[in-house]
Amino acid sequence: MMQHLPALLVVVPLMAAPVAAILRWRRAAWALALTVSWAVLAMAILLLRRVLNEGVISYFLGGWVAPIGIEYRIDVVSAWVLLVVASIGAVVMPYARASVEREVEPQRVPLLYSALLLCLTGLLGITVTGDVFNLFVFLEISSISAYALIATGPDRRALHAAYKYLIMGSIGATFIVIGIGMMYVMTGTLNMADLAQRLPEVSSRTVSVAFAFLTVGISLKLALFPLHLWLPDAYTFAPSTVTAFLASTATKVAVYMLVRFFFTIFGPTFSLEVMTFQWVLLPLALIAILWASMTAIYQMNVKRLLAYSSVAQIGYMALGISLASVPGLTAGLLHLFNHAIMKAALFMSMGAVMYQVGSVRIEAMRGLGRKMPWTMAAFVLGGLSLIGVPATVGFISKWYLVLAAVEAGLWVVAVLVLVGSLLAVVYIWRVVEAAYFQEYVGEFEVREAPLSLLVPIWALVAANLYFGLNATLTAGIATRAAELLLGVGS
Amino acid sequence: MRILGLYNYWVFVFLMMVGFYILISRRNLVKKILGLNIFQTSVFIFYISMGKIIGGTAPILVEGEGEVVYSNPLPSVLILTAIVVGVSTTAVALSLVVRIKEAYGTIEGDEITAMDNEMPPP
Amino acid sequence: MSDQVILRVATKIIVPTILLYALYVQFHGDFGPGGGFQAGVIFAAGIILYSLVFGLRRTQKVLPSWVARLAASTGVLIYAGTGVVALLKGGKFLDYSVLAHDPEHGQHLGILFVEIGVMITVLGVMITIFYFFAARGREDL
Amino acid sequence: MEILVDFALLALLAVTAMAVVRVTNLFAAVMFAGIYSFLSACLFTVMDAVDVAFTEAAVGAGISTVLMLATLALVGSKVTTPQFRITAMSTKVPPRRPIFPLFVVLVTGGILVYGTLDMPPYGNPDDPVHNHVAPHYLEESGHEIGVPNVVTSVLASYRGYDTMGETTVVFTAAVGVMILLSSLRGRDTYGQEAWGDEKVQDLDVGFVDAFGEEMDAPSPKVGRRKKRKRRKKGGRG
Repeated sequence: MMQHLPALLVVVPLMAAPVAAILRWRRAAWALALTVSWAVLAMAILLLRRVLNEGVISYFLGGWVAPIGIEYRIDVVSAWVLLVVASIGAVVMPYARASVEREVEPQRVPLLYSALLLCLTGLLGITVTGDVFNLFVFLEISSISAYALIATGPDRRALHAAYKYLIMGSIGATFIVIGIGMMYVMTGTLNMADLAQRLPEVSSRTVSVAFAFLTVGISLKLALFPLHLWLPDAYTFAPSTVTAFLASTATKVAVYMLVRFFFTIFGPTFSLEVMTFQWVLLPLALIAILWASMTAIYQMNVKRLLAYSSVAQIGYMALGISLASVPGLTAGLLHLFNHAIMKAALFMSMGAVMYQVGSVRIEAMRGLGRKMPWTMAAFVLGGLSLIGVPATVGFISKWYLVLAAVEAGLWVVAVLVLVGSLLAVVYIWRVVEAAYFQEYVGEFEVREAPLSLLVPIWALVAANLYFGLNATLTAGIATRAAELLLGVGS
Repeated sequence: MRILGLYNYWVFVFLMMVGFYILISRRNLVKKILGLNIFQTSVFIFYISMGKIIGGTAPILVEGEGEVVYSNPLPSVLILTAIVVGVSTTAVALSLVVRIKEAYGTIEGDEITAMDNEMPPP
Repeated sequence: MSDQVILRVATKIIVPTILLYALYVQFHGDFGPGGGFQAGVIFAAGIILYSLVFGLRRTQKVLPSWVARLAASTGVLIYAGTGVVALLKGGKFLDYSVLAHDPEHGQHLGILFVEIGVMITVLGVMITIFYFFAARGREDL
Repeated sequence: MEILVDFALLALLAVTAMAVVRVTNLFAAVMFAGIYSFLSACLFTVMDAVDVAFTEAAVGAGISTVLMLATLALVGSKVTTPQFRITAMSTKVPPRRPIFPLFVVLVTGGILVYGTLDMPPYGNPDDPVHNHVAPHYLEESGHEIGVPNVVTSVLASYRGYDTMGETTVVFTAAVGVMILLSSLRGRDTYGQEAWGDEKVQDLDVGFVDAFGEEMDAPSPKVGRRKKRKRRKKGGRG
């Protein structure tokens, strides 16, 4: 069975989704989703171990050898992203039950789990596939389910947010299809490895245009500044569980796609020297960091604040990629993991506040430091990580990023990264100030969130601290992945 | 001949531009979806154009005849998938429009934005 | 529209033909254009036509909403299940060659199954979507 | 001859697409979009993609149009004129000048045209697309799969996994539509207080309740009938 893991990883949640959709009991649908998400995590860990020991795993679906059929191809980069997606899935699912019951109408709950599983399937499928068109198909599975998931939010603005996301997302997907078509028309193949071999021979205006379309399409999905317009609304109005899940997986997988196309398919030589994408990406990333962090400061809704912070954090990842050196890419890939666990912890603690208080506006945070000590402590630790305080994962990624910038001789960039951290201090402080230095003024008795919410949150916080203190494992894998992408080292 | 050879692709570009224009300039939510459909269909035309061989025939194997040129089956397969994806997106988008109409009473994008802005911030 | 005699009679003749044609498209897909997806859509179109003329309630007596919903799920499971069976029989996922004694026969069998899966899902999905849209408009506004 | 038909169809497509842009009535626009789909189906036939043509005719001109019309029946088909409109909030919305969208579209189109310049010409058998993977399908599928329609072989076997993904996408659409349209109608809420505990009880209908003997709406809603039934039972909330 071990040799079939790449396929099973995607097929198990895929088959669970239709079952969840016809289940009558909400609890049963949840239990199924939970079991599946843990099974997926186990498989992802096994795969990562195998990849680290044995190198690239290739799996020919249907038994048809690569360019003829579809190939699943897992290297260190994809195994790493797989781990991120799978672990977030595994932590969000136990959290989901209580939170979803509170925020989503009961008759939609089994369907919501089905959609969550489909979204997970899509994201996993994108990550393991070695075929560009297959990537598009799974991208659409994850996107369409994400549109529906966002629309389940309790406010009517969730509908408008989902619609806007749908339009932007479909434009992005169609651009990606155009890009794939242009690569195909020049090479006659859809397999990534095969494309990587054949593209340099046919380098031409068409290939450059394909590159441009793919970049724009993926940036739309990635919410890279200035194509991020759909993100704040979508994250604000979606149910807390959905926000936590999407914020820490969907954009990460989009980063993966970007890296995959830039470095594996087009190759560093073409991307860096012919298209010089780094000089487009670098300024955009910097603007994203500064502008989004400043916008976050003025938000009155903490979910929205965190959403803008996500745009800024995506900027950090893009910055790491744009440096296009081993330390830069390491920083980008490391931040991918680190940001996933800290943002999930932050959004989930806001979900816990939503559960008990019914609002996530800053005013609603007043005095919660004493009323919900565990939840707010988790928020503070997550916030410290976001700022990049030592002993948290945020510090590790910032450290690598600054190192990479200095190594590239870009002192300004290193300084701006630190400025971004200072801005993060300001917006996190606003919440902390309300929670710890103001009195609770509400009429209702507010209690600590139930354990089913707290345990997943604290699991993430623990991971935040553990990998902040002991980064050898994560940084080691990220470095290997970066070396693989740039074609240096092993 | 060079111009003729690219005619199909240029019409694809034109149709794509029309669809894309509807998509980003119109404020009516249903109209936007129509634009999306035209946009996507233009891409289908692009793919199918690249699979065609002049003088070829549909890729359904005929036995016993030696020299038959078949057009490329792969773009057809890809586009079959893309059509299905397109209609799925359309269905979800339309149900969103129905819900938006019920919740807001209008399907004009800018009116909805105005109403969003007048609501208490979340 | 159920008071229109011509419509009713015509529909009664046309709908079975459409359904039969859907099956033809399904099983002739190996030799000519067609296959599970097209067949599912045509089948669903037949049901939709019936419900336009005879009303939703009568249609749902023939094909209740939960059946359509179940079909949508079942089709996906049939498709993926075919892959899993292949996997259990020692091939790769979706490798039909191992389904029967000789590979070509196995391929035929596999294609048959997956096309049926596609058809069931598509007809289930299309009918479900139509029911939901129709029910939304019809109820007490 | 083929080329002439091709040219004519493409020209018609362009005209129809422009019509969709210009028409203000949504019903007319939907009809034009249907025609557009149908024309593209014809074009696909000319270009030897019969399966695609079949699907486009069934889906684009069929199901899509039906869904669009069903939506229009629910939302109305009038588009307010683009000039001065009074919105529901009675704020005047100035007509947005479409210069920016036009600019974006022109740039995108320009880049694409630039990209087509190096493309291999249309319909030439020496193009890379016809010489790399596709020949395997055409030459080998006869004995590897044994199905005359190569498109079916590729769809169901060589790239069968894509088709499984496609089936899943369709299923996802159903899940999406069910999630969206199984909600209460006209709910206009600002927070989670939208449904009290009692309502939750009422809503808690599973399969059998919702789709029981007397078929009603497919979406479990708080229908009048159901409330009456519950009252008869004495209610359990």
